[in-house]
Amino acid sequence: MKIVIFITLAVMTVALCLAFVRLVKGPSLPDRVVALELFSTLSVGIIGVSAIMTDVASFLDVSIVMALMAFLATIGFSRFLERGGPRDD
Amino acid sequence: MIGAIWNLLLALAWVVLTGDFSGHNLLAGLVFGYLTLALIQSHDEALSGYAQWLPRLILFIGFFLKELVKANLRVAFDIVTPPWYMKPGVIAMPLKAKTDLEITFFANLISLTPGTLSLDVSDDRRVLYIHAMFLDDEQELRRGLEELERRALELFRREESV
Amino acid sequence: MVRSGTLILSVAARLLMPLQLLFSVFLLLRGHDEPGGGFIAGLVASGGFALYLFAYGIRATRTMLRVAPQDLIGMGLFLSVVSALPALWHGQPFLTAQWWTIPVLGFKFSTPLLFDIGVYLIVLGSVLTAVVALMEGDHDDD
Amino acid sequence: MSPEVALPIFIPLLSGALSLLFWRLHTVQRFIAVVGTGSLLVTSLWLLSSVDEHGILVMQMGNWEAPFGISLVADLFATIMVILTGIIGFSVALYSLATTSRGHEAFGYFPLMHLLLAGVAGAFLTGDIFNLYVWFEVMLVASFALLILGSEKAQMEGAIKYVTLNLLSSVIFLTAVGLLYGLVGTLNMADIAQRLGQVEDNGMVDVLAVMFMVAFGIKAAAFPLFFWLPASYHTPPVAVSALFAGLLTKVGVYALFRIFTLIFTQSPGYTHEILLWGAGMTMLSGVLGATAQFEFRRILSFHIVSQIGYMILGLALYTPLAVLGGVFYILHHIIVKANLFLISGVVHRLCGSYELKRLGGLYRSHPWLAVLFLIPALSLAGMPPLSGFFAKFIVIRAGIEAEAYGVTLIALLVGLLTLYSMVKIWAEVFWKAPPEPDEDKPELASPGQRELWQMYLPIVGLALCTLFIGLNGQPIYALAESSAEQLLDPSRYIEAVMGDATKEAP
Amino acid sequence: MIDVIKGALLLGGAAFMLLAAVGVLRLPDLLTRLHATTKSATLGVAMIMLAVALHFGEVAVVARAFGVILFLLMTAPVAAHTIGRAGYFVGSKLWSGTLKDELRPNYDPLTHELKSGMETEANATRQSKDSDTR
Amino acid sequence: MEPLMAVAIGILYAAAIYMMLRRSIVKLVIGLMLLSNAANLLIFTSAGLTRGAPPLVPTGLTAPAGQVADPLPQALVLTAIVIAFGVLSFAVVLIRRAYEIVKADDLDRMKDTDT
Amino acid sequence: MQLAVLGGFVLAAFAPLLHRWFGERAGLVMALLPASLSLWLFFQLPAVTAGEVLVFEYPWVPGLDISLTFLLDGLSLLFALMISVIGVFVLIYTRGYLKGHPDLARFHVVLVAFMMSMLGLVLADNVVTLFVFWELTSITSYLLIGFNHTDPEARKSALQSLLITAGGGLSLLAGLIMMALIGDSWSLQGLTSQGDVIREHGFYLPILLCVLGGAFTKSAQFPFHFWLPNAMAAPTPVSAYLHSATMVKAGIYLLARLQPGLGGTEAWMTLLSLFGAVTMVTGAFLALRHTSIKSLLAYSTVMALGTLTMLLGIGTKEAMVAFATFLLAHSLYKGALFLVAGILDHETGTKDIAAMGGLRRAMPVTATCAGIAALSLGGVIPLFGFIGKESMLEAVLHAERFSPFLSALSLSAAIMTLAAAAIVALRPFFGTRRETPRAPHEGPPEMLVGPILLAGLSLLLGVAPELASGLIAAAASSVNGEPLHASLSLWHGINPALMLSLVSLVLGLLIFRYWGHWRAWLRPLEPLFARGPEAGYFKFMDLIVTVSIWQTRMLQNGYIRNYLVMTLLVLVGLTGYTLLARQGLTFDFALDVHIHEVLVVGLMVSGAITACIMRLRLAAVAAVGTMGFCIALIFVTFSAPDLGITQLLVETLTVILLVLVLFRLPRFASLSTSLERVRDLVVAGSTGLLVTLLILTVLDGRLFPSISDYMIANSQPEGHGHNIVNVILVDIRALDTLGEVFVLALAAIGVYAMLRFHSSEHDDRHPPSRKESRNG
Ligand code: NA
Ligand code: NA
Repeated sequence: MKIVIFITLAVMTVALCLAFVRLVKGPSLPDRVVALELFSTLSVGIIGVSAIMTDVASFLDVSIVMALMAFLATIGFSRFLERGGPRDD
Repeated sequence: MIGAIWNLLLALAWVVLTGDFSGHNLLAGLVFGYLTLALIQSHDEALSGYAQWLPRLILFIGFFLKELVKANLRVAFDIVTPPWYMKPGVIAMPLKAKTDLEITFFANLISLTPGTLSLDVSDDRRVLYIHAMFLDDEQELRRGLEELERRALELFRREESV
Repeated sequence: MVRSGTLILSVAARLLMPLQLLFSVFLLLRGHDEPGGGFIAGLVASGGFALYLFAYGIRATRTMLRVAPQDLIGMGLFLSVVSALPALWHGQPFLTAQWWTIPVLGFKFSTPLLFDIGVYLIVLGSVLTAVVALMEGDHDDD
Repeated sequence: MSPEVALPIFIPLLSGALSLLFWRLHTVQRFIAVVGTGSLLVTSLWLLSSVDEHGILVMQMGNWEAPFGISLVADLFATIMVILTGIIGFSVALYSLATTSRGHEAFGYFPLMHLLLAGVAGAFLTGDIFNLYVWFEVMLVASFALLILGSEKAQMEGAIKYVTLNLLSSVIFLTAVGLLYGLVGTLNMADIAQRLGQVEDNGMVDVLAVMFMVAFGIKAAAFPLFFWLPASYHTPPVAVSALFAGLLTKVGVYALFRIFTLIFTQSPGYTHEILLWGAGMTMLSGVLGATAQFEFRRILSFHIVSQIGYMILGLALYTPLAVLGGVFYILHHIIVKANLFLISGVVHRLCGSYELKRLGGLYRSHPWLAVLFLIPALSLAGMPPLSGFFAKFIVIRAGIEAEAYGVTLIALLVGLLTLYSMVKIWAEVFWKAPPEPDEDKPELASPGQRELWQMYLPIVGLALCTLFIGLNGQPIYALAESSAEQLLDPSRYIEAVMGDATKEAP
Repeated sequence: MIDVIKGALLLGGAAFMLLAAVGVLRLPDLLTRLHATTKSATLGVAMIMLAVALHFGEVAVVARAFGVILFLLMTAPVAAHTIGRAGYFVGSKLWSGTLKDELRPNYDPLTHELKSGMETEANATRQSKDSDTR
Repeated sequence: MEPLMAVAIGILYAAAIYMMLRRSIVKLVIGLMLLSNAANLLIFTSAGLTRGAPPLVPTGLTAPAGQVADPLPQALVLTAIVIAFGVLSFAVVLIRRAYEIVKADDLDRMKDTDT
Repeated sequence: MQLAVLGGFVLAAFAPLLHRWFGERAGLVMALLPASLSLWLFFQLPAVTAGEVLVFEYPWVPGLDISLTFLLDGLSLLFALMISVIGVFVLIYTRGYLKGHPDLARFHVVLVAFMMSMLGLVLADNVVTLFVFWELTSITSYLLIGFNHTDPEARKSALQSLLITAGGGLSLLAGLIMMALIGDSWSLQGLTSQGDVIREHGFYLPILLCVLGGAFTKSAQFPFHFWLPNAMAAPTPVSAYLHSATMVKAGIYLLARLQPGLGGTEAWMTLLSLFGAVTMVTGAFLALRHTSIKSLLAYSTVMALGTLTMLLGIGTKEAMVAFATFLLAHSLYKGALFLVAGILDHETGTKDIAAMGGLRRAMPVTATCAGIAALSLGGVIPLFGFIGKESMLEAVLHAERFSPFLSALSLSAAIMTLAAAAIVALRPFFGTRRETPRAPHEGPPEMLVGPILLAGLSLLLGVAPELASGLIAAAASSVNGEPLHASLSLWHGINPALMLSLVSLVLGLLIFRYWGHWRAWLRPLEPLFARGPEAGYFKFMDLIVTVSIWQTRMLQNGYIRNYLVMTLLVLVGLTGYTLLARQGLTFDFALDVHIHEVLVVGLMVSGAITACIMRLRLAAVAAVGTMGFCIALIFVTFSAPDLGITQLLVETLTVILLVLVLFRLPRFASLSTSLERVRDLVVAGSTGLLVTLLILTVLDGRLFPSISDYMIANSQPEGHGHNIVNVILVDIRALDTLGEVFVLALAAIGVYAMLRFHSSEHDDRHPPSRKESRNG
């Protein structure tokens, strides 16, 4: 079981890295925002796995807050874009 | 009526969240639910069709999960194989859903279904613009979406079958 | 004039905001025993209001909120300072925790909780003050 | 349990909260401003009488015994500082009644003022190093907000520097606290001192000492870390300048005094030597900075820097007399410098400018203002028989006694240049004939009687303090002497805070 | 048995997440990338949360795990919608292989009006009334 | 793990300071953000890191069963995060207002108050 | 005694009130104080001449050994009498001179304060108190010299005199402190008795130099002499007072007072006699360059001060007597002359001697007074000035060292002084009548009282010197440190001194006769005078301003970057040096890492670096966001769920705020040069490296267990909470949290004020009331 969890974590952090690459590459702001959104979703999963690994249910609270709140960053970016904020991409 | 249902729902959500299924806690949930609803009551529009809500919901979830997995695999296949098989495009889909809630619910469902993504609703709320990944067979896609819409609307409407 | 939010966002906000507020109260009350507390709860609540702001604009949010965000700060500060004082009555140092059990509900009320509520209000008020003031600067919001 | 230990923090906190709660009711805010700062002053005097009677007073906040909870500690030095906070707070509150515009009031002037005082009092009274950080931040953010009130161009530019450099200082402070906790596992300053007392020759302790020195050096505006001060202090409303000038940098100096008499006393040959160099350079570069200025408040701002050098000099010499001199200097300087800023505000109210070349003629038209200026100005320059003379005399005497001739020479020279600056202001603002009226500038409405009284009252009060210290120096001297004794005998502080825990080794 | 299911759920979840990440990295334009994040990632998290629920098996934890899934299902499509729409309207380039675009002709970038293409007189008045009340 | 974190924190400090030394006010404020995060991590790390043992007392017990992570630095970091949040919000709005009023985002054009 | 002096200060403060009550006569009322003081002092004469020393003890700041003790011996009494007697005349005189002047009341405030400072100075026994009064005289004389404050020249002169005397004062302070510490006494009497200890101490020379720095500046010794003639910008009564009896004599008094303690050494004698002699000649020589009567008198004062210093330097008993005699004589005639000069100025409207002539008919009394006083100045028999000059010449001739040199200088000074005296006494009153700006007539009685009495005293004491010999002997005894006898007489028979006097009389008259030619000859030397010490003073002031401007440009240059670099370099330099020098780099590595942790940490760092190198603002914000999420993950991984939640919420809200703000801000510009980038990289990199090393060192060297074990154990039992972090936050360290939320609230107020203040000011309305805000 431990191995499975480690593999899971490793795979998920690799996914995190890939998302980060997209964030760096862009090319447009919305692309980066999508990458950021994915980043937060992946984090929710990673924390869930951490909870299993350490047998601490309290970590789930972090996941739950993240699931409920992290998308606000995306909403904020979207609002910026829609109102024609000065884009630099 | 609608307010009371929402209130109960929120109270239940409270109980679930706290993980404390005692009477006291339900009471607390009702109180807090009431408070939150009181906060937004001026913005609440009438909601309708909650009577046979639960069974339809269960059926719907089953249907939805099936679609979800099926379509996910198709997307997955395209992503992991080097060439692109997809034929994406933006289509306009006329809406049967009328209320804001219905439209939103349906639009989000579409977004959650692999292969389709709601972009926006026209200002007169008659058309939903959807980005689809696989437009090989547009008619089939539209039919599938209409089926989804029908089942979704059943959750909201009591008498009329859609 | 730009619309505040799309239809989908507006409806989602109407559903999500109460959930977030409820959740924030939940986080507030259980913070003493599990992760959470006044600050986290306040941030969640202000996130909820921020969502509502994005969806409906300032005027609607103000109407719903009923009090100016600045007043929330004032009330919160007042509560948190006042929560430090009951200890004086017992001749104990400031901020010494006092616990009372509310008879009917069996709910334990305490000055740390009062303090946490104050924190909650301050955080909510502060974030909202900032966000509202920033959005008002945009002028084209209703 | 003696509530007077915590009241100097809680009174302004409560005043601030109430003031914010009634933010739309100007009269109530003004009422709270006077009553709140007044009761702060009264409480601080109460605290003095208690400390005088019972020795160092300690309150374990939340009834958690030291070192686990946060202790508030009122030794004589802290008490003196709190009293000064009360004096300056009350004076500025009175003065603000006349000078604060409706706009400032509507945007939180009075709550900010109260909370600034709370932060300052908290920093003086806390016995916990992290809590000190928190009060620093309270004070700092309150000062940020006060600094930008009005949103003028100069305020913005000044504020960016002020904010950036102070945040850098906070981060250095925080870094040092984190490392210190990692090293000794405690945050209570008395406990830290006690634990470090058992450590033999640990280089890391010196490293942390130096880090704290830099962090507090920035707050205190010591050389070469003072840049934020001259960049910003002349930009806010003058009552705010006075509040800052009187109190803020002195909190940094206070912190230096506290940690370098309580915690980092292992290798004074190293740490205090650095302080000594810093003190000398601070005096010199501050006063030279002032010499190059021709704007009332800028001159005063640079002089804050140079005067900080004298205070640090007292600490750096680290003899009983020198530390006493440092305390005396702080005490004198807070009153005098705040008063000078208040006076500059009156001048501005009367003539509409802070630029020396656009001022003049006030000796003829406002002789009493001239007298009121001379008292703090000459005191700042160390002219007898005002408070500043004794302050300077003690420090210089301590310098000669400690055979630190170079820095004493600087101290003397800086005194002369300070006099030069003050006389420059005097000659330009008061003696010189008024300049030709500016065509573009609208005629100033002359201030009303009530307004003038509200401005003059605190100035007269502070000037009387200066005169009192000068003419009847013995009680203040005795106070400073006792507080220096306490500072140089940290075991008393440790015992007061830790109680029985002193004996058991951790 | 439970361990096997748990392991499968974990690995499956991780796989879907990796898929989402690969998709975001590989897919050619904004909208197609959105497809990957909204669905695959959500599904991945859902599977992991199911594993969590199985692992702990306590009511409180299971409720929270489902809470995560529910909240994600509620927020992910909204986020996808807003960013997709914003990206589309500010002119993110569509992939060259895109077949058709029925939205573009109905959108007025100056007024931000979005027509349905089926307006009548009656609809037009209704629409203006709606936007007033909003 | 701690040595790795030490290096990472060092890099964060360096990145933050590099940003603060730029001429653009926006970069300055981003630098401040990085800096405060770095400082928080430093406090968190220098007390030592513990995996998977949050400082919570299980229901029914009066103290945690085994070794748990040091709660005190966590409380300190929480306080520091909140303070940094407040201060940085202020700083963020300050740069915006400064830009509007001074009409430049170049820090080199904001030196009138000094000279 | 103390009461009288302190009361005098109070009286000064009440001068405006007196003016309200008594109007023009206020000055006369105030003159009652020095008059009664004079009387009182006069009655102390018998006791003091009998060798008694009256001490009036009074504590001030005992902790600092500062007392307000006054001491009345011969020297003090001589000075105190001069100060109060001449003070009476000056106050009376002022009434006429400044009649109707709007600032008369203020003038009286400062003048009386000055008078009292002088009295305090000469009476003080405590060195600190002496210094207090010393500085008070500097300040008050500053205010007096700048009395015509709208005149830039007056302000400049006042500043000059203040800076020089106060600068000397600081030097004096250092000297006095060192002396007191070595002599282990803060009383002048005590120090006098410790003379041998001080003289033998290694610090004797520094002390002497410091003290002389004070005394020479105050009493206008070469090369600091220039401030005194410039101080003529003051109203004439002030000049009379400053230059006859008081201010400038303070330095002389100090030297005389310290003679027993510091004097008698080679250094003392050499320095005093040489500087004194040079000053004497310089003063006399420069006096003849000027046609302004006040300047002329002022330079002759410089000459007199030089003489007095020289006499102190010579240090024989004879010299002491000569010192006291010359001092008294000078006060009498110089006081009278200045007052006369004031009358001339007041009645004719000019100060230029060349513009006056034949005034004796219009102002006979003035002319008589001027004549007597000037003859005394010139040292002509039978006036008291003659006795002073004779005894001075005697002393010089019998000096133990430099006698020929000093004699030559004294003779030439005497010659030129006589010429100056003749110019002052004869030029305006005799010869052809010249037109002056105002039609001249005799001065009012209140202006004549002073000159008449002072000139009369010069004459009286000249004829009957034994009247003064008691006082003079007492003063000379005080200076000497042990009693000596003095018998003054007009006629000592024909001796070398008398011969020299005669020579000086003849040559002096010659110079007077050809004064115009004399000035013409000296004209080519003007550039030399321009390059005198005064030019040095201005150069020095310019230098200070230049240095300060340079320093400001270097340090406070407005570039926040430079401030940051400087601050960081100080931090890294000090901390890094301390780390390397006092701790060294000793730590063990024990890497215990999981792959996903490494990746998350790596992503965090990459996020930060990406934020730095991104050229797009919002992309940088997004990168900061990823860093924040990674930090949240790290917090969770290392057992801090509360922190994780907080971090991600804060990160989310920060992103929202940033996005809202960036809406209004322009895109990043690339502004730095690559050289700057390298520099910044070095600064940033070294800071980062330092931080890493510090963490590693601390991790390796933990000294004590943490106090948090107690918190873990007690959070549930005592704090009733299962979340220990939360118990710490809201209970154990609730005060932190309390402060923290106030920070948040303050930031919000600040943000609100920043964003809204301008608009409300612009609209000139107050923020929305409760009702308005509810309606939006
Ligand atoms: Na493919
Ligand atoms: Na908490």
